[in-house]
Amino acid sequence: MRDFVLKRVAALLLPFIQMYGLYVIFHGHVSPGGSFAGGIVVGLAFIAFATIYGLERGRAKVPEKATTLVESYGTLWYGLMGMIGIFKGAPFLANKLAGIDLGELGALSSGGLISLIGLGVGIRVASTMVALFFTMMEDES
Amino acid sequence: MIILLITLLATHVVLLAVAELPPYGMSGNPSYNQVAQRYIENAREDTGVLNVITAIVLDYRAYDTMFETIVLFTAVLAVIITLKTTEGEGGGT
Amino acid sequence: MRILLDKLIINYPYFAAVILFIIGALTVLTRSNLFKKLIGINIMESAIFLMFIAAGNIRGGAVPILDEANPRAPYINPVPSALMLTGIVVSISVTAFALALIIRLYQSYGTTDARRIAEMKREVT
Amino acid sequence: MSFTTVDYGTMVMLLILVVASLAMYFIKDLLHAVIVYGAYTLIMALVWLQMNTPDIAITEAAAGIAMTVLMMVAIYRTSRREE
Amino acid sequence: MTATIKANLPVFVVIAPLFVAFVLPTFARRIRLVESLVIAVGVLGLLGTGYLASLILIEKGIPIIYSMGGWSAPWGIELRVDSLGAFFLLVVAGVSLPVALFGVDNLTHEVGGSAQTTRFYVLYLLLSGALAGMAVTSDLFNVFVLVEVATLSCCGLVSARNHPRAAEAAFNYLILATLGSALILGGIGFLYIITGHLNMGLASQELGRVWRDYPHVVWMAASFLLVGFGVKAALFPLHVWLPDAHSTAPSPASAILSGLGVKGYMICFTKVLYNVFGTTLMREFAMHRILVLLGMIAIIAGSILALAQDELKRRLAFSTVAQVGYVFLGLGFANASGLTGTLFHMASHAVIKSGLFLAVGAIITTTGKHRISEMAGIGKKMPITMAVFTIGSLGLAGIPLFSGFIGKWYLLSGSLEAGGSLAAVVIIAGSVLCAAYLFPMIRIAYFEPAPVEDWQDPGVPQRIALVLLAAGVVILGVLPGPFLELAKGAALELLGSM
Repeated sequence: MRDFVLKRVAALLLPFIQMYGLYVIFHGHVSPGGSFAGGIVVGLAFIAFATIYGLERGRAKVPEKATTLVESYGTLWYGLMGMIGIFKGAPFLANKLAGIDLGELGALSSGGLISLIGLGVGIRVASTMVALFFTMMEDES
Repeated sequence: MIILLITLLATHVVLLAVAELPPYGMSGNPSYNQVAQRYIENAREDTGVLNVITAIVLDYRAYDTMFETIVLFTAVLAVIITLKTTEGEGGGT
Repeated sequence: MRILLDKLIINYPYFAAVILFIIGALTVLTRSNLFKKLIGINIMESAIFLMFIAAGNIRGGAVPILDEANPRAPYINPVPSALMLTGIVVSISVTAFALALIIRLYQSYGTTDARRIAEMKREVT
Repeated sequence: MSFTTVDYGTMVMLLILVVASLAMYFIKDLLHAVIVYGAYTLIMALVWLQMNTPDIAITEAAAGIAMTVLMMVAIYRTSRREE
Repeated sequence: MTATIKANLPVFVVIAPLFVAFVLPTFARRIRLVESLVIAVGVLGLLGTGYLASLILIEKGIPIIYSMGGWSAPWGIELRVDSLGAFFLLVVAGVSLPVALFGVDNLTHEVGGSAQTTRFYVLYLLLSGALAGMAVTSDLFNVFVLVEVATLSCCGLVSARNHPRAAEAAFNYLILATLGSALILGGIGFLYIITGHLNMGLASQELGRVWRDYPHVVWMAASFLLVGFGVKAALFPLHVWLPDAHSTAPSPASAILSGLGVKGYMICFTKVLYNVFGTTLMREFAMHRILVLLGMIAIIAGSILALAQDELKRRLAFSTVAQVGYVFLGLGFANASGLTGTLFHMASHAVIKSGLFLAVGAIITTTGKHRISEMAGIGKKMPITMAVFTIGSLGLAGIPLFSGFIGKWYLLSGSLEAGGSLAAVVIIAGSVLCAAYLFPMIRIAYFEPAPVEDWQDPGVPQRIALVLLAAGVVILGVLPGPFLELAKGAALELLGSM
């Protein structure tokens, strides 16, 4: 755990792993991958940080309150995106029918609600992984 | 021994069914019908994304994906409710 | 028998899926260690995923990411892939919950063996 | 039907999958079984790359690693590796 | 505004509990607020489902179709509120509200701590949302996802009690239920591969065209689905997880698991069986005979196993196994009165069994005893609780003027129509056995000398919940009117849609 090389290499690599995860989340609609895969990668980067640098420092990066909030409101975010359809007079979870601008094809912001929903799901999945890891590692009872 | 026999029997029965399925990898299979074709042809205009799978997951069948995130939410809550028990309470049973 | 084998060779991914499914079911039902049961469940689920994905594949087909510059002939069926994304998330949720229960059981009984846990329970009552 | 329609690469990978699942059935050491499970998910991801579904492949690779990590955490917490 | 709400009501009844579930963890410290939110969403759900059911009744069963995201049937997911859906929605809303009410003030003793109680309520709301979703969905894969949500939240509810046996029961439940879900997914996969549709109606049409080419595949799909749903709904040889899970869970959880959790899977199975395979295929592959046989075995075996138990909660759990047998028996008759009986029995069993479990839970928390032989004289100390227990037992045994009677009556006439006199004998024998395993408790509670301890009926919310459920039993038995109407309509729909 106290290996110097491991810590150095992790410090070099982890930002890139996280960047890769975010890339996968953001490009889910133009290339393979998607919010789930990207979210898991981002979460795994945090887990790797916590295993290498110790649980306390990992917990300091992601406090329990944050994961709980992202958990619940990330899931609610999905539902609220669906409610946009209802407010615009279209069915639940409508995208094009709700009159949302789909954007330029192939661009990063295309797809209307799809990229927004994907972003929410990605962050949520990352926090889920972190929450699962810490809940299992920490001694409570 | 009996378990092995039952397993072999079950395997054989399932294999009979599987052998009957439409041949693997052909484009004329019944599941490759107008639904799949419509997804491929219209995904661009309908949803504005290039990855058809993302279009299906997050637009055509977004309701499923909502429940999928709810499954994860449920799992996290179940994990927390299982592991974060308060001490000193033995339960009634 | 001969015809069956011929058909199975054509449908070899389904064949493999059945074998994996049976091995997974055997692992769940005959191994008494809780981790082994969990791994068996995961093997079973991935066998089902294999069946779905194989049903969607087309030999020589293209990945269903639209490319206007050079439209390559036939795209594979995207529906099973979309469904299995959900399936994978379900399996990871089940795994996480089962692991939490295993940790909890180990804290109470000091073992991860289903048979030994059953014995201990009988001794208590 | 002849063997010409068979994709040998996929077939070999499926064979490896079957062998890996049998190994997981028989291996006594839980940590080893979990490591084999990690390999199993990676091969599975390769199979899905062969079947033209990179989306599933990338998700399976990530999810498989996540599951392996969680299983290792659980084994670390329960600390008795022998079955 | 009201027009928007009316038009989107089929979605709102599903997502309202889910939305409340997402915000609950934020208020974990203020348990009062959590409880009132849960009750409020329960009342809203009851109003919404009541309105939907009245719409269906007035329109004489014309279903309300709701295309999710605006994509109609083959492309998107379609919600379909027909008589069956409205019926089950009403059952879910009607049972989950009193059960939630029972948990007020009481649950912290069983689960421990306000944070744990909040999580319990979140899982509870997720379960009721998933069950409501099962009632209205008409998409095969959506069924699988909802089943998965329901399974995970059921297991979470079981493991909420801080007791090692609860964890063990939850683990067994989880493993077997996941095995079941894998089988369900396999069955859905077979159906998808040969039909290419996930919508139930379209898959059924396509299946009617192609089934001759794939007889083994249809057979395999049906058996996968039967075993999968059978494991989840605790059909007799596959029930092994149920007694432990239902007897170790906290009382509101046992009530909702036995009352509603098991029923959701049965509704899904009914939908898949009748809306996808249809009666022609069922007869072609002799599925109805297998269902009748399994149902008869389950009734007799479940009742005899229940007789052998001394622990009250375990006895009730085995009684659920027997009552599940009635449902599968009625599904196998495949005629209008049999199906009406099945559906009505499902509803009445949901109300009765949750009432019984709640009454037993109240007794156990007050007295700390859980064996029948130790409960002498409780009837004099806890009059309301035991009165509810008595009404529930009479209803379950099928005494006229209580709800169980009507369901069993229709099942009997269905069995005679289907020409199975053996099934009729089994139904009556099941009733007698049911009386044999529930009435001793009543005798001990009322006619044995009371102990000196100072036991009392539980608090006001618990009393209201118990009285509501008992009133439900009596109302369903005396004035079944609209419920019976809906059940009959649902039976005709299921038979008509090939």
